[in-house]
Amino acid sequence: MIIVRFFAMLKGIAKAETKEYVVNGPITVAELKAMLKKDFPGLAPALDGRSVLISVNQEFASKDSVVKDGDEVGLLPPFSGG
Amino acid sequence: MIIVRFFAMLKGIAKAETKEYVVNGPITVAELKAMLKKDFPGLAPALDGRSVLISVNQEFASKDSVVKDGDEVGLLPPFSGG
Amino acid sequence: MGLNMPTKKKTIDASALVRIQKENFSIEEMVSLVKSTSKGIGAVVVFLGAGRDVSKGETITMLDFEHYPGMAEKKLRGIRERAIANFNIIEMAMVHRFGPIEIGENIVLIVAASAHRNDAFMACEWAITELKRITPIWKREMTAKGDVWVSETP
Amino acid sequence: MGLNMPTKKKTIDASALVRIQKENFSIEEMVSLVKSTSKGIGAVVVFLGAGRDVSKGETITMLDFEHYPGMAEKKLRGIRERAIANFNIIEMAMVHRFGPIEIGENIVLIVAASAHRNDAFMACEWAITELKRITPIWKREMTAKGDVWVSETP
Repeated sequence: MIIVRFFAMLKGIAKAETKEYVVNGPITVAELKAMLKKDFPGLAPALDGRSVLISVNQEFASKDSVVKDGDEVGLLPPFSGG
Repeated sequence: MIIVRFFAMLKGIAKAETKEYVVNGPITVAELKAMLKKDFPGLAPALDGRSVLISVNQEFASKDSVVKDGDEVGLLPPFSGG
Repeated sequence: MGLNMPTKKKTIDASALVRIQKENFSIEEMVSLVKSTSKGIGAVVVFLGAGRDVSKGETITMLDFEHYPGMAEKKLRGIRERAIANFNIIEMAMVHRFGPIEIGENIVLIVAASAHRNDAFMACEWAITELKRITPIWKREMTAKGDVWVSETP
Repeated sequence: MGLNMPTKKKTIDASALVRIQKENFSIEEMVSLVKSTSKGIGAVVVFLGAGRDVSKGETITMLDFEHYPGMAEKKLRGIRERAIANFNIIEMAMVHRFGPIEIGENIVLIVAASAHRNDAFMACEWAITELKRITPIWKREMTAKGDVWVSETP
Protein backbone atom coordinates (compact mmCIF):
# COMPACT_ATOMS: atom_id res chain seq x y z
CA MET A 1 0.00 0.00 0.00
CA ILE A 2 1.11 3.54 -0.79
CA ILE A 3 -0.18 6.31 1.44
CA VAL A 4 -0.53 9.77 -0.08
CA ARG A 5 -0.73 12.76 2.30
CA PHE A 6 -2.38 16.03 1.31
CA PHE A 7 -1.34 19.28 2.99
CA ALA A 8 -2.71 22.79 3.45
CA MET A 9 -4.97 23.95 0.60
CA LEU A 10 -4.61 20.58 -1.17
CA LYS A 11 -6.31 18.92 1.79
CA GLY A 12 -9.21 21.32 1.28
CA ILE A 13 -9.40 20.63 -2.45
CA ALA A 14 -9.15 16.84 -2.05
CA LYS A 15 -11.52 16.96 0.91
CA ALA A 16 -9.28 14.29 2.43
CA GLU A 17 -6.11 14.12 4.48
CA THR A 18 -4.80 10.90 2.93
CA LYS A 19 -5.47 8.48 0.11
CA GLU A 20 -4.23 4.93 -0.03
CA TYR A 21 -3.36 2.95 -3.15
CA VAL A 22 -2.65 -0.75 -3.42
CA VAL A 23 -0.02 -1.36 -6.11
CA ASN A 24 1.22 -4.56 -7.67
CA GLY A 25 4.74 -3.27 -8.17
CA PRO A 26 6.81 -0.08 -8.15
CA ILE A 27 5.35 2.88 -10.02
CA THR A 28 6.72 6.34 -10.82
CA VAL A 29 5.65 9.61 -9.24
CA ALA A 30 4.25 10.58 -12.66
CA GLU A 31 2.09 7.45 -12.71
CA LEU A 32 0.89 8.13 -9.16
CA LYS A 33 0.00 11.71 -10.15
CA ALA A 34 -2.15 10.38 -13.00
CA MET A 35 -4.03 8.14 -10.54
CA LEU A 36 -4.55 11.07 -8.17
CA LYS A 37 -5.87 13.32 -10.94
CA LYS A 38 -8.41 10.63 -11.86
CA ASP A 39 -9.59 10.27 -8.24
CA PHE A 40 -9.37 13.98 -7.38
CA PRO A 41 -10.07 16.02 -10.54
CA GLY A 42 -9.85 19.22 -8.47
CA LEU A 43 -6.17 18.54 -7.82
CA ALA A 44 -5.27 18.47 -11.52
CA PRO A 45 -4.23 22.13 -11.87
CA ALA A 46 -2.01 21.86 -8.78
CA LEU A 47 -0.48 18.56 -9.89
CA ASP A 48 0.14 19.81 -13.44
CA GLY A 49 1.74 23.06 -12.29
CA ARG A 50 5.26 23.50 -11.01
CA SER A 51 4.46 24.83 -7.57
CA VAL A 52 3.44 21.60 -5.85
CA LEU A 53 6.40 19.48 -4.77
CA ILE A 54 6.24 15.75 -4.17
CA SER A 55 8.01 13.92 -1.37
CA VAL A 56 8.61 10.20 -1.12
CA ASN A 57 9.32 8.95 2.37
CA GLN A 58 9.79 12.56 3.48
CA GLU A 59 12.47 13.41 0.90
CA PHE A 60 11.87 15.61 -2.14
CA ALA A 61 11.22 13.51 -5.24
CA SER A 62 11.00 14.06 -8.99
CA LYS A 63 8.44 12.76 -11.50
CA ASP A 64 10.71 9.82 -12.29
CA SER A 65 11.18 8.83 -8.65
CA VAL A 66 9.97 5.33 -7.84
CA VAL A 67 7.17 4.72 -5.37
CA LYS A 68 6.63 1.23 -4.00
CA ASP A 69 4.52 -0.65 -1.51
CA GLY A 70 4.93 0.80 1.99
CA ASP A 71 6.05 4.24 0.79
CA GLU A 72 4.63 7.52 2.04
CA VAL A 73 4.06 10.25 -0.55
CA GLY A 74 3.48 13.92 0.31
CA LEU A 75 1.77 16.51 -1.90
CA LEU A 76 3.39 19.73 -0.82
CA PRO A 77 2.00 23.10 -1.89
CA PRO A 78 4.35 26.14 -1.67
CA PHE A 79 5.74 26.49 1.83
CA SER A 80 4.95 29.49 4.00
CA GLY A 81 6.65 28.77 7.29
CA GLY A 82 8.84 31.20 9.16
CA MET B 1 36.68 75.41 36.60
CA ILE B 2 37.16 72.76 33.91
CA ILE B 3 36.94 69.14 34.95
CA VAL B 4 38.96 66.60 32.97
CA ARG B 5 37.94 62.93 33.23
CA PHE B 6 40.38 60.10 32.54
CA PHE B 7 39.08 56.70 31.42
CA ALA B 8 40.34 53.12 31.27
CA MET B 9 44.13 52.84 30.83
CA LEU B 10 44.52 56.63 30.94
CA LYS B 11 43.20 56.60 34.50
CA GLY B 12 45.97 54.13 35.36
CA ILE B 13 48.63 56.23 33.67
CA ALA B 14 47.44 59.49 35.23
CA LYS B 15 46.92 57.77 38.59
CA ALA B 16 43.83 59.93 38.88
CA GLU B 17 40.20 59.84 37.80
CA THR B 18 39.82 63.58 37.27
CA LYS B 19 41.85 66.77 37.16
CA GLU B 20 40.45 70.24 37.62
CA TYR B 21 41.75 73.44 36.05
CA VAL B 22 40.76 76.98 36.88
CA VAL B 23 40.81 79.11 33.74
CA ASN B 24 40.49 82.86 33.27
CA GLY B 25 38.78 82.55 29.91
CA PRO B 26 38.01 80.05 27.17
CA ILE B 27 40.89 77.89 25.95
CA THR B 28 41.20 75.39 23.11
CA VAL B 29 41.41 71.61 23.45
CA ALA B 30 44.99 71.88 22.16
CA GLU B 31 45.87 74.28 24.96
CA LEU B 32 44.23 72.02 27.54
CA LYS B 33 46.23 69.07 26.19
CA ALA B 34 49.46 71.01 26.69
CA MET B 35 48.51 71.67 30.32
CA LEU B 36 47.70 67.99 30.83
CA LYS B 37 51.00 66.88 29.33
CA LYS B 38 52.84 69.17 31.74
CA ASP B 39 50.97 67.81 34.76
CA PHE B 40 50.89 64.18 33.59
CA PRO B 41 54.01 63.52 31.49
CA GLY B 42 53.01 59.86 31.21
CA LEU B 43 49.94 60.87 29.17
CA ALA B 44 52.02 62.62 26.49
CA PRO B 45 52.28 59.67 24.05
CA ALA B 46 48.53 59.06 24.30
CA LEU B 47 47.67 62.76 23.89
CA ASP B 48 50.07 63.20 20.96
CA GLY B 49 48.80 60.08 19.13
CA ARG B 50 45.62 59.84 17.13
CA SER B 51 43.91 57.10 19.07
CA VAL B 52 42.73 59.11 22.08
CA LEU B 53 39.57 61.09 21.41
CA ILE B 54 38.53 64.17 23.36
CA SER B 55 34.99 64.98 24.39
CA VAL B 56 33.70 68.34 25.60
CA ASN B 57 30.45 68.16 27.54
CA GLN B 58 30.02 64.58 26.36
CA GLU B 59 30.29 65.36 22.66
CA PHE B 60 33.28 64.51 20.49
CA ALA B 61 35.57 67.55 20.06
CA SER B 62 38.54 68.52 17.91
CA LYS B 63 41.80 70.22 18.89
CA ASP B 64 40.31 73.60 18.01
CA SER B 65 37.17 73.12 20.11
CA VAL B 66 36.73 75.67 22.83
CA VAL B 67 36.68 74.70 26.51
CA LYS B 68 35.42 77.16 29.07
CA ASP B 69 34.64 77.43 32.75
CA GLY B 70 32.12 74.78 33.82
CA ASP B 71 32.90 72.42 30.94
CA GLU B 72 33.57 68.70 31.33
CA VAL B 73 36.32 67.21 29.18
CA GLY B 74 36.79 63.48 28.61
CA LEU B 75 40.02 61.77 27.57
CA LEU B 76 38.77 58.72 25.71
CA PRO B 77 41.11 55.88 24.72
CA PRO B 78 39.97 53.52 21.94
CA PHE B 79 36.57 52.03 22.76
CA SER B 80 36.13 48.32 23.32
CA GLY B 81 32.49 47.93 24.24
CA GLY B 82 30.15 45.41 22.70
CA MET C 1 48.16 28.06 29.96
CA GLY C 2 45.78 27.08 27.19
CA LEU C 3 47.23 29.35 24.52
CA ASN C 4 45.36 28.85 21.24
CA MET C 5 43.62 25.77 22.59
CA PRO C 6 40.25 25.52 20.90
CA THR C 7 37.48 25.87 23.45
CA LYS C 8 35.76 22.55 24.07
CA LYS C 9 32.23 22.11 22.79
CA LYS C 10 29.59 20.27 24.76
CA THR C 11 27.31 18.14 22.60
CA ILE C 12 23.60 18.57 23.16
CA ASP C 13 21.01 16.24 21.71
CA ALA C 14 19.67 17.68 18.44
CA SER C 15 16.08 17.00 19.56
CA ALA C 16 16.46 19.73 22.21
CA LEU C 17 17.95 22.15 19.70
CA VAL C 18 15.56 21.55 16.79
CA ARG C 19 11.88 21.46 17.63
CA ILE C 20 8.47 21.81 16.07
CA GLN C 21 5.90 22.33 18.78
CA LYS C 22 2.45 23.69 19.45
CA GLU C 23 3.27 25.57 22.66
CA ASN C 24 5.21 28.81 22.85
CA PHE C 25 8.97 28.73 23.40
CA SER C 26 11.20 30.65 25.76
CA ILE C 27 13.80 32.76 23.95
CA GLU C 28 15.86 32.96 27.14
CA GLU C 29 15.82 29.18 27.56
CA MET C 30 16.85 28.48 23.96
CA VAL C 31 19.64 31.09 24.10
CA SER C 32 20.88 29.59 27.39
CA LEU C 33 20.82 26.09 25.93
CA VAL C 34 22.89 27.21 22.94
CA LYS C 35 25.28 29.23 25.12
CA SER C 36 25.79 26.24 27.41
CA THR C 37 27.52 24.33 24.62
CA SER C 38 30.73 26.38 24.70
CA LYS C 39 32.54 29.06 26.67
CA GLY C 40 34.01 30.18 23.37
CA ILE C 41 30.71 31.77 22.33
CA GLY C 42 31.07 35.54 22.11
CA ALA C 43 28.16 36.36 19.82
CA VAL C 44 24.60 35.09 19.64
CA VAL C 45 22.22 36.22 16.91
CA VAL C 46 18.54 35.44 17.28
CA PHE C 47 15.80 35.66 14.70
CA LEU C 48 12.27 35.71 16.05
CA GLY C 49 9.29 35.65 13.72
CA ALA C 50 6.00 36.93 15.12
CA GLY C 51 2.41 37.15 13.89
CA ARG C 52 1.81 40.54 12.23
CA ASP C 53 -1.61 42.17 12.10
CA VAL C 54 -1.34 43.13 8.43
CA SER C 55 -0.25 41.15 5.39
CA LYS C 56 -0.38 42.56 1.85
CA GLY C 57 -2.74 45.25 3.06
CA GLU C 58 -5.18 42.82 4.67
CA THR C 59 -5.92 42.92 8.39
CA ILE C 60 -5.08 39.56 9.93
CA THR C 61 -6.99 38.42 13.00
CA MET C 62 -5.23 35.11 13.56
CA LEU C 63 -2.79 32.63 12.04
CA ASP C 64 -2.76 28.85 11.83
CA PHE C 65 0.27 26.77 10.93
CA GLU C 66 0.25 23.24 9.57
CA HIS C 67 3.37 21.13 9.12
CA TYR C 68 4.35 17.74 7.77
CA PRO C 69 5.23 15.92 10.98
CA GLY C 70 8.52 14.12 10.66
CA MET C 71 9.59 15.72 7.40
CA ALA C 72 9.51 19.27 8.79
CA GLU C 73 11.73 18.30 11.74
CA LYS C 74 14.07 16.44 9.38
CA LYS C 75 14.47 19.51 7.17
CA LEU C 76 15.20 21.74 10.18
CA ARG C 77 17.80 19.27 11.48
CA GLY C 78 19.41 19.32 8.05
CA ILE C 79 19.50 23.13 8.02
CA ARG C 80 21.16 23.16 11.45
CA GLU C 81 23.77 20.62 10.33
CA ARG C 82 24.56 22.52 7.14
CA ALA C 83 24.75 25.81 9.05
CA ILE C 84 27.33 24.32 11.41
CA ALA C 85 29.26 22.75 8.52
CA ASN C 86 29.26 25.80 6.23
CA PHE C 87 29.44 28.78 8.57
CA ASN C 88 31.93 29.41 11.32
CA ILE C 89 29.36 28.94 14.07
CA ILE C 90 29.54 26.89 17.23
CA GLU C 91 25.89 25.93 17.67
CA MET C 92 22.43 26.62 16.29
CA ALA C 93 18.91 26.04 17.59
CA MET C 94 15.63 26.21 15.66
CA VAL C 95 12.04 26.11 16.93
CA HIS C 96 8.89 26.48 14.85
CA ARG C 97 5.37 26.43 16.24
CA PHE C 98 2.27 24.92 14.67
CA GLY C 99 -1.44 25.30 15.31
CA PRO C 100 -3.32 28.54 15.97
CA ILE C 101 -1.19 31.62 16.65
CA GLU C 102 -2.52 34.99 17.76
CA ILE C 103 -1.28 38.33 16.43
CA GLY C 104 1.89 39.32 18.29
CA GLU C 105 2.67 35.76 19.32
CA ASN C 106 5.96 34.01 18.53
CA ILE C 107 6.09 31.76 15.47
CA VAL C 108 9.68 30.81 14.84
CA LEU C 109 13.03 31.14 16.59
CA ILE C 110 16.54 30.70 15.24
CA VAL C 111 19.56 31.05 17.51
CA ALA C 112 23.06 31.10 16.01
CA ALA C 113 26.16 31.28 18.21
CA SER C 114 29.75 31.93 17.22
CA ALA C 115 33.00 33.37 18.51
CA HIS C 116 32.64 36.55 16.41
CA ARG C 117 29.44 38.29 15.45
CA ASN C 118 29.68 38.26 11.67
CA ASP C 119 29.48 34.47 11.48
CA ALA C 120 26.39 34.32 13.69
CA PHE C 121 24.61 37.04 11.67
CA MET C 122 25.34 35.26 8.37
CA ALA C 123 24.31 31.82 9.63
CA CYS C 124 21.11 33.09 11.27
CA GLU C 125 19.98 34.97 8.18
CA TRP C 126 20.81 32.02 5.93
CA ALA C 127 18.94 29.60 8.21
CA ILE C 128 15.66 31.52 8.27
CA THR C 129 15.79 31.96 4.49
CA GLU C 130 16.49 28.25 4.05
CA LEU C 131 13.73 27.34 6.53
CA LYS C 132 11.22 29.29 4.45
CA ARG C 133 12.52 27.68 1.26
CA ILE C 134 12.54 23.98 2.10
CA THR C 135 10.57 23.26 5.27
CA PRO C 136 7.08 21.78 4.77
CA ILE C 137 5.18 24.26 6.94
CA TRP C 138 2.12 26.17 5.76
CA LYS C 139 0.52 29.35 7.08
CA ARG C 140 -3.17 30.13 6.99
CA GLU C 141 -4.23 33.72 7.60
CA MET C 142 -7.65 34.55 8.99
CA THR C 143 -8.85 37.85 7.53
CA ALA C 144 -12.14 39.72 7.36
CA LYS C 145 -12.52 38.26 3.84
CA GLY C 146 -12.07 34.71 5.04
CA ASP C 147 -9.23 32.25 5.54
CA VAL C 148 -6.38 32.05 3.06
CA TRP C 149 -3.47 29.67 2.77
CA VAL C 150 -0.41 31.77 2.08
CA SER C 151 1.29 30.50 -1.02
CA GLU C 152 4.01 33.02 -1.64
CA THR C 153 7.00 33.36 0.65
CA PRO C 154 8.39 36.85 0.28
CA MET D 1 -11.60 47.21 7.36
CA GLY D 2 -8.20 48.79 7.89
CA LEU D 3 -6.87 48.07 4.42
CA ASN D 4 -3.36 49.49 4.02
CA MET D 5 -3.69 51.39 7.27
CA PRO D 6 -0.28 51.64 8.87
CA THR D 7 -0.21 49.78 12.16
CA LYS D 8 -0.14 52.16 15.12
CA LYS D 9 3.05 52.41 17.14
CA LYS D 10 3.02 52.77 20.90
CA THR D 11 5.68 55.12 22.18
CA ILE D 12 7.81 53.80 25.01
CA ASP D 13 10.16 55.99 27.00
CA ALA D 14 13.67 55.74 25.56
CA SER D 15 15.12 55.23 29.05
CA ALA D 16 13.46 51.80 29.16
CA LEU D 17 14.74 50.92 25.68
CA VAL D 18 18.31 52.18 26.04
CA ARG D 19 20.15 51.23 29.19
CA ILE D 20 23.62 50.92 30.64
CA GLN D 21 23.46 48.88 33.80
CA LYS D 22 25.53 46.74 36.13
CA GLU D 23 23.02 43.92 36.57
CA ASN D 24 22.21 41.30 33.98
CA PHE D 25 19.29 41.85 31.58
CA SER D 26 16.47 39.59 30.52
CA ILE D 27 16.43 38.93 26.78
CA GLU D 28 12.80 37.85 27.00
CA GLU D 29 11.80 41.05 28.79
CA MET D 30 13.59 43.33 26.32
CA VAL D 31 12.11 41.47 23.33
CA SER D 32 8.63 41.70 24.90
CA LEU D 33 9.08 45.41 25.51
CA VAL D 34 10.07 46.01 21.90
CA LYS D 35 7.28 43.76 20.58
CA SER D 36 4.72 45.62 22.71
CA THR D 37 5.24 48.80 20.67
CA SER D 38 3.42 47.53 17.55
CA LYS D 39 1.30 44.66 16.28
CA GLY D 40 2.92 45.29 12.90
CA ILE D 41 6.15 43.64 14.06
CA GLY D 42 6.78 40.44 12.14
CA ALA D 43 10.53 40.08 12.63
CA VAL D 44 12.79 40.62 15.61
CA VAL D 45 16.56 40.26 15.33
CA VAL D 46 18.59 40.11 18.52
CA PHE D 47 22.32 40.46 18.95
CA LEU D 48 23.70 39.20 22.25
CA GLY D 49 27.37 39.66 23.12
CA ALA D 50 28.78 37.32 25.77
CA GLY D 51 32.10 36.95 27.57
CA ARG D 52 34.35 34.49 25.72
CA ASP D 53 37.04 32.46 27.47
CA VAL D 54 39.69 33.14 24.83
CA SER D 55 40.79 36.36 23.14
CA LYS D 56 43.68 36.53 20.70
CA GLY D 57 44.92 33.17 21.98
CA GLU D 58 44.90 34.24 25.64
CA THR D 59 42.74 32.50 28.21
CA ILE D 60 40.43 35.03 29.84
CA THR D 61 39.25 34.45 33.39
CA MET D 62 37.05 37.50 33.75
CA LEU D 63 36.06 40.80 32.15
CA ASP D 64 35.47 44.26 33.54
CA PHE D 65 33.70 47.07 31.69
CA GLU D 66 34.04 50.77 32.37
CA HIS D 67 31.88 53.41 30.71
CA TYR D 68 31.57 57.18 30.62
CA PRO D 69 28.31 57.67 32.53
CA GLY D 70 26.01 60.03 30.69
CA MET D 71 27.96 60.12 27.45
CA ALA D 72 27.69 56.36 26.85
CA GLU D 73 23.89 56.45 27.31
CA LYS D 74 23.69 59.50 25.02
CA LYS D 75 25.61 57.72 22.27
CA LEU D 76 23.36 54.66 22.52
CA ARG D 77 20.24 56.81 22.38
CA GLY D 78 21.66 58.48 19.25
CA ILE D 79 22.33 55.08 17.64
CA ARG D 80 18.75 53.97 18.34
CA GLU D 81 17.35 57.19 16.85
CA ARG D 82 19.49 56.93 13.73
CA ALA D 83 18.60 53.25 13.33
CA ILE D 84 14.90 54.09 13.39
CA ALA D 85 15.41 57.04 11.02
CA ASN D 86 17.64 55.23 8.51
CA PHE D 87 16.38 51.66 8.46
CA ASN D 88 12.87 50.44 7.96
CA ILE D 89 12.50 49.26 11.54
CA ILE D 90 9.70 49.85 14.03
CA GLU D 91 11.63 49.86 17.29
CA MET D 92 15.08 49.15 18.74
CA ALA D 93 16.36 48.48 22.25
CA MET D 94 19.97 48.48 23.46
CA VAL D 95 21.42 47.39 26.80
CA HIS D 96 25.09 47.31 27.76
CA ARG D 97 26.42 46.14 31.11
CA PHE D 98 29.33 47.57 33.08
CA GLY D 99 31.41 46.28 35.97
CA PRO D 100 32.80 42.75 36.39
CA ILE D 101 31.46 40.13 33.99
CA GLU D 102 32.19 36.42 34.20
CA ILE D 103 32.94 34.20 31.21
CA GLY D 104 29.69 33.13 29.56
CA GLU D 105 27.73 36.05 31.01
CA ASN D 106 25.79 38.54 28.90
CA ILE D 107 27.52 41.83 28.00
CA VAL D 108 25.38 43.59 25.43
CA LEU D 109 21.96 43.20 23.85
CA ILE D 110 20.51 44.81 20.74
CA VAL D 111 16.91 44.14 19.70
CA ALA D 112 15.69 45.36 16.31
CA ALA D 113 12.08 44.88 15.23
CA SER D 114 10.52 45.39 11.82
CA ALA D 115 7.70 44.18 9.61
CA HIS D 116 10.06 42.15 7.41
CA ARG D 117 13.22 40.37 8.47
CA ASN D 118 15.78 41.97 6.18
CA ASP D 119 15.33 45.40 7.77
CA ALA D 120 15.76 44.05 11.30
CA PHE D 121 18.91 42.11 10.34
CA MET D 122 20.47 45.17 8.70
CA ALA D 123 19.62 47.55 11.54
CA CYS D 124 20.79 45.15 14.25
CA GLU D 125 24.13 44.51 12.57
CA TRP D 126 24.65 48.23 11.92
CA ALA D 127 23.79 49.11 15.53
CA ILE D 128 26.28 46.74 17.15
CA THR D 129 29.02 47.93 14.77
CA GLU D 130 28.16 51.55 15.51
CA LEU D 131 28.03 50.84 19.26
CA LYS D 132 31.58 49.47 19.13
CA ARG D 133 32.73 52.45 17.06
CA ILE D 134 31.40 55.41 19.00
CA THR D 135 30.28 54.40 22.50
CA PRO D 136 32.66 55.29 25.34
CA ILE D 137 32.85 51.84 26.92
CA TRP D 138 36.10 50.04 27.68
CA LYS D 139 36.80 46.37 28.31
CA ARG D 140 39.49 45.02 30.61
CA GLU D 141 40.41 41.35 30.26
CA MET D 142 41.85 39.42 33.19
CA THR D 143 44.31 36.83 31.91
CA ALA D 144 46.97 34.61 33.47
CA LYS D 145 49.50 37.24 32.36
CA GLY D 146 47.65 40.05 34.13
CA ASP D 147 44.96 42.56 33.35
CA VAL D 148 44.81 44.30 29.98
CA TRP D 149 42.63 47.09 28.65
CA VAL D 150 41.49 46.05 25.21
CA SER D 151 42.34 48.79 22.75
CA GLU D 152 41.44 47.29 19.42
CA THR D 153 37.88 46.58 18.42
CA PRO D 154 37.93 43.84 15.81
